[in-house]
Amino acid sequence: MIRDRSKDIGEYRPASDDDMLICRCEEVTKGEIRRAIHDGMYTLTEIRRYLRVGMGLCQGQTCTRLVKAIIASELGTSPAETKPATARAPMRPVEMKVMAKDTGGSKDE
Amino acid sequence: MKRYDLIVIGAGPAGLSAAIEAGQQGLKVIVFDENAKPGGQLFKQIHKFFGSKEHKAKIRGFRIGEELLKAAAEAGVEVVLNAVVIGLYLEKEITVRMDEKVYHYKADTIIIATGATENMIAFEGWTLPGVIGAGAAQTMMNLHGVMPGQRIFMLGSGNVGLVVSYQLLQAGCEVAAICDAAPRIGGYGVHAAKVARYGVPFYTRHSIIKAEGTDRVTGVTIGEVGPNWKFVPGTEKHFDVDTICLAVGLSPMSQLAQMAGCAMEDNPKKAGLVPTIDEYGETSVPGIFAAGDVSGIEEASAAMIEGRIAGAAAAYRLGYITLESLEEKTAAMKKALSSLRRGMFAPENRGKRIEKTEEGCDISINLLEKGYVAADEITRYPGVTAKKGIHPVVECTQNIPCNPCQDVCPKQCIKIGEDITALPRVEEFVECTGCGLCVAACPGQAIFLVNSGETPGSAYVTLPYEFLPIPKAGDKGYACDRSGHAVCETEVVTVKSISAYDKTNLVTIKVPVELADAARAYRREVKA
Amino acid sequence: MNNRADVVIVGAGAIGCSAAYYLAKQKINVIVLEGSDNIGNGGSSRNGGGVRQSGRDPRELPIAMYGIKHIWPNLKEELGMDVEYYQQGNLRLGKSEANLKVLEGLTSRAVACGLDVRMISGKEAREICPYLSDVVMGASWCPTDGHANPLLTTLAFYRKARQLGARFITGEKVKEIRKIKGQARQVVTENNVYEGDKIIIAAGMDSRAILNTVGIDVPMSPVLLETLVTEAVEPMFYQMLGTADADFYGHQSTHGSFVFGITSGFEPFAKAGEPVSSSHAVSLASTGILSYFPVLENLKVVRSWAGWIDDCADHVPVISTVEEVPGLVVACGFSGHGFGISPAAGMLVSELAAGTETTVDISALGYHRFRR
Amino acid sequence: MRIEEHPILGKPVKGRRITFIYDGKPMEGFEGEPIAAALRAAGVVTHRYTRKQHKPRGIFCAIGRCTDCVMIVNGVPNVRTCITPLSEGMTVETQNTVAADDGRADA
Repeated sequence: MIRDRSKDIGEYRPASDDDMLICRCEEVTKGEIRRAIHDGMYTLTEIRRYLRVGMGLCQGQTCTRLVKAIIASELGTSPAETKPATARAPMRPVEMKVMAKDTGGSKDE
Repeated sequence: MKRYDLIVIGAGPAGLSAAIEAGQQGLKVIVFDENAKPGGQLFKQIHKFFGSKEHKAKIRGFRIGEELLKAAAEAGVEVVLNAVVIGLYLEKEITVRMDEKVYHYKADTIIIATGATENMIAFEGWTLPGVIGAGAAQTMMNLHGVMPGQRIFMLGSGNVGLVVSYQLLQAGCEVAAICDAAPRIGGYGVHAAKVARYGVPFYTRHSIIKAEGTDRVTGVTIGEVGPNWKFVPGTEKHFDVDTICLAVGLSPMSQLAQMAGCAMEDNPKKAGLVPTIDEYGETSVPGIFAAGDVSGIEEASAAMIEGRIAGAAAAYRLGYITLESLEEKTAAMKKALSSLRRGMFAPENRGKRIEKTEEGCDISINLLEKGYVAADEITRYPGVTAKKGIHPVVECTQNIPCNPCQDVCPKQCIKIGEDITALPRVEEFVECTGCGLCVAACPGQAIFLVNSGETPGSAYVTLPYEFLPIPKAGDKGYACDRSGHAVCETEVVTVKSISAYDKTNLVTIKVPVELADAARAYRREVKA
Repeated sequence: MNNRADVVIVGAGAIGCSAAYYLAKQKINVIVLEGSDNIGNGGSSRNGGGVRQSGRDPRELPIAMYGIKHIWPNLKEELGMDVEYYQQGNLRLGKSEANLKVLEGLTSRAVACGLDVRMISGKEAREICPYLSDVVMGASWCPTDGHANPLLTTLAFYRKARQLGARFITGEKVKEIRKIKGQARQVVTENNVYEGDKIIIAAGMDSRAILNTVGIDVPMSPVLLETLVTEAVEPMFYQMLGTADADFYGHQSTHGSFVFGITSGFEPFAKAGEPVSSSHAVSLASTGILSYFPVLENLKVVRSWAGWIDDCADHVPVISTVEEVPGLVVACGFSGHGFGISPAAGMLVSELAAGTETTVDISALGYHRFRR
Repeated sequence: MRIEEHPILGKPVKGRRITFIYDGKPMEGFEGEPIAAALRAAGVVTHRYTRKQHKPRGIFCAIGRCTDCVMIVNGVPNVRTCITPLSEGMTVETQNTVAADDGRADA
């Protein structure tokens, strides 16, 4: 994890697979993620906020691991040291009309 | 709000086992699962499990699921399906979505057993319809009875990739090839051998360059992965397929633990982000436990034991059992767990290159690279002998924790010994009755009966067979070797399908005597 | 690297990043220290995105009006990044006579400050936002209000400030501010000591403990803020919404998702530590929202989140130098409505640090108001 | 294609045969099976087109996690077809056949 955001990580250089989609829900490409890192977004959370990666319908269930690998590769760190995004309810998408039917209690009470 | 002694999240192998153990101790237990059917991945696992009796070895995954459900009902456990736990809050409160409403429940202990989620890999065209997770293929064919495609390419040679490839063949699909970026096949050699002998080629050191097609997958191009993980130009290979399956590993689905404030660690040995747990599965939040894949990716057999340990620990925490009782109960479970975590594929050996078996035999390089043991390699293993008369040939060449062959042999002709990971040995002076129980019991389908004494010039080879249609005596076809190549035309002599074999039919074919050590598969037809 | 700068800013939130930008733009050397791992981790990324003048206290209203007139419309060009600013008005909805009374009071106070805000009927409100249900009896309407994307706004200031040479360091938890020869000069973190001629404290709720180390206390307390986010749908409306009942507030984003703030009533009593969502908040909010917007019933909630509000004793921020501690600039206590004024507030803070006259009179927001 | 008989699992246990409406046309499936399974068995692989790039998507995880297989079901968009049971007369439509606009032309 790089804490000093002024540390030189080198120039952004275009790559042949920059057009490849990484976040399937929000349709964010590898190139966009790489550019975001070079714009100073060094954490998974910042990249999520900057590009909406992992903020779509599936909430990052598919792409998080891929994004971590890209961050690690651009910053020269390891994926394991890239901190996860906060886990947030609801764990699956839930309609507002369903949420609104909440008695505050359990079933058959 | 209802309050239980224990809420279990996830009705898979770990969750059900935890609930059963706790229920048996008298705890009031409720299990929630988001799926329409309980059992987690067990009901998609139609192969026989490895391990020993205590691990439910040689029983098919879905039957273990049925057993667990029955035991849960007997233990008074409430299992609620179609119930999505959408949040785990402080004070051990959960919110659950059920029948278009949201409910709240509390418990004094919670066991998180949410399992795993599939990893994915990105390549050009990976979003095309027809590129699916291996789990998706398994779900479609084994739960819903629908073939995911006609002709499939598999990426990933870990156990999931190998097992699903075999299941695809069983469902009637064609598997074009299996590739893996690693230089060696990742899963059990016996799983690889099972698909290799039906003609599925392996491409190690290869990965997908692109999925082809505009509206759906029509093909795939792979290439050799060179140093620095770059494709080597000129090594491209193309396959016409309608489906590409991705089997590139699993990650613990640990978001609920994270949400509950459990201390987490990103541990590559556990394949991802997991809650930090003690020997009983308890997280940093007292009373919240994690069991099964959510606390580190392993086999379902390990998950079941972890579940039982956590269930017992919850019972102790709430005063249903004493500390002595907990220690006594879990001592055997921990022993069973550690025996599963031994051998070449033990978690501690992940990423290690192993060259020799515990017995000192060289590992078959061909098996690791091509999926089958070469003819000149097979004789070095203790299960392969030149015994006269009918005898088992045990082509088990890697140290894995598994011993049903020793267990079922009525004559003790096959020996593994105390050390469950030892390679099975065929005893030279112990008689084989040709009962075939070992052939049907071997979860790796690595045992064959060979009889070359009866008819001059001919040999009889008995093979495990799990495809449709089941051959009949007199059927003509081809005998294939370990690599899937037809070595001769053959005739089916007998077919045995008794209930003790549990759907593994024993097909005996007749081959020229010099091919007795080569013929390892029967196929009605082979491609020219 | 050198740990010295002209100005050290504690807190890389909306205020800290915006102040860093305005300072860096004037070629003033800045170091920004962030305690967490992420830029914009506190209230800056955890708010409803309102860029409002209506409903504000007269003491901070001039800042809001200045920002909406002079900063927000040009922010995209200035920072080179779309911050998803919409100026399509704010509707504060009422569904009872009592609600309308509250709204009338707010409206007349704002009009007295020169703001274009007026009461409208339920029918007029439905003409502005046709998705509103018949329960809406009336609303206050401020056509120059709007909303922006708080995640992007904070990161846009960060990105631009960084491009201009501001140095940002995350994971630097500040332990104390130390005076050297009568001047606040040193910022001591767990691992390092940083030095600046001026020190800006813009660390949200954490500001209180940090300021305490130099004997300064801003009376504020943490209040939980909870929000839900929905799946994206086709564009429906772009007004900022609030209610007299305060049962929800929010808007639809460029992306198509709705962001709705939640009120459960227990916010001031949330447990200390990491802000965590409560188990009833999303349900309560959904009930509230659907009474105004039944059309949204099938919209799926995809996540919820919580954050801390640094609620100041009199509910307006402290943006001020401190007489007894020269060199110190305080910017905290934004009380849950800081995002909309953050660009202007950052600019004012930069002026305080640079020692120039402030563009807007902020004497009413001084620290001295608590030194009676 | 459906598996008529499986060597281990035997004949699949299914609900009654029913008719649903796929993009305006009647289609057959079994009651209670996931919509996605019925579509796959009938040879349909494209469930939707994406908003930004207008690219086709279909089944990906088949267990309700990835949300790639969403369609408009009984008029409601973004319904995960891999875990939503099929019922008689259900309408199932390909989603996002038209790209969404930014909506800020008049901002």
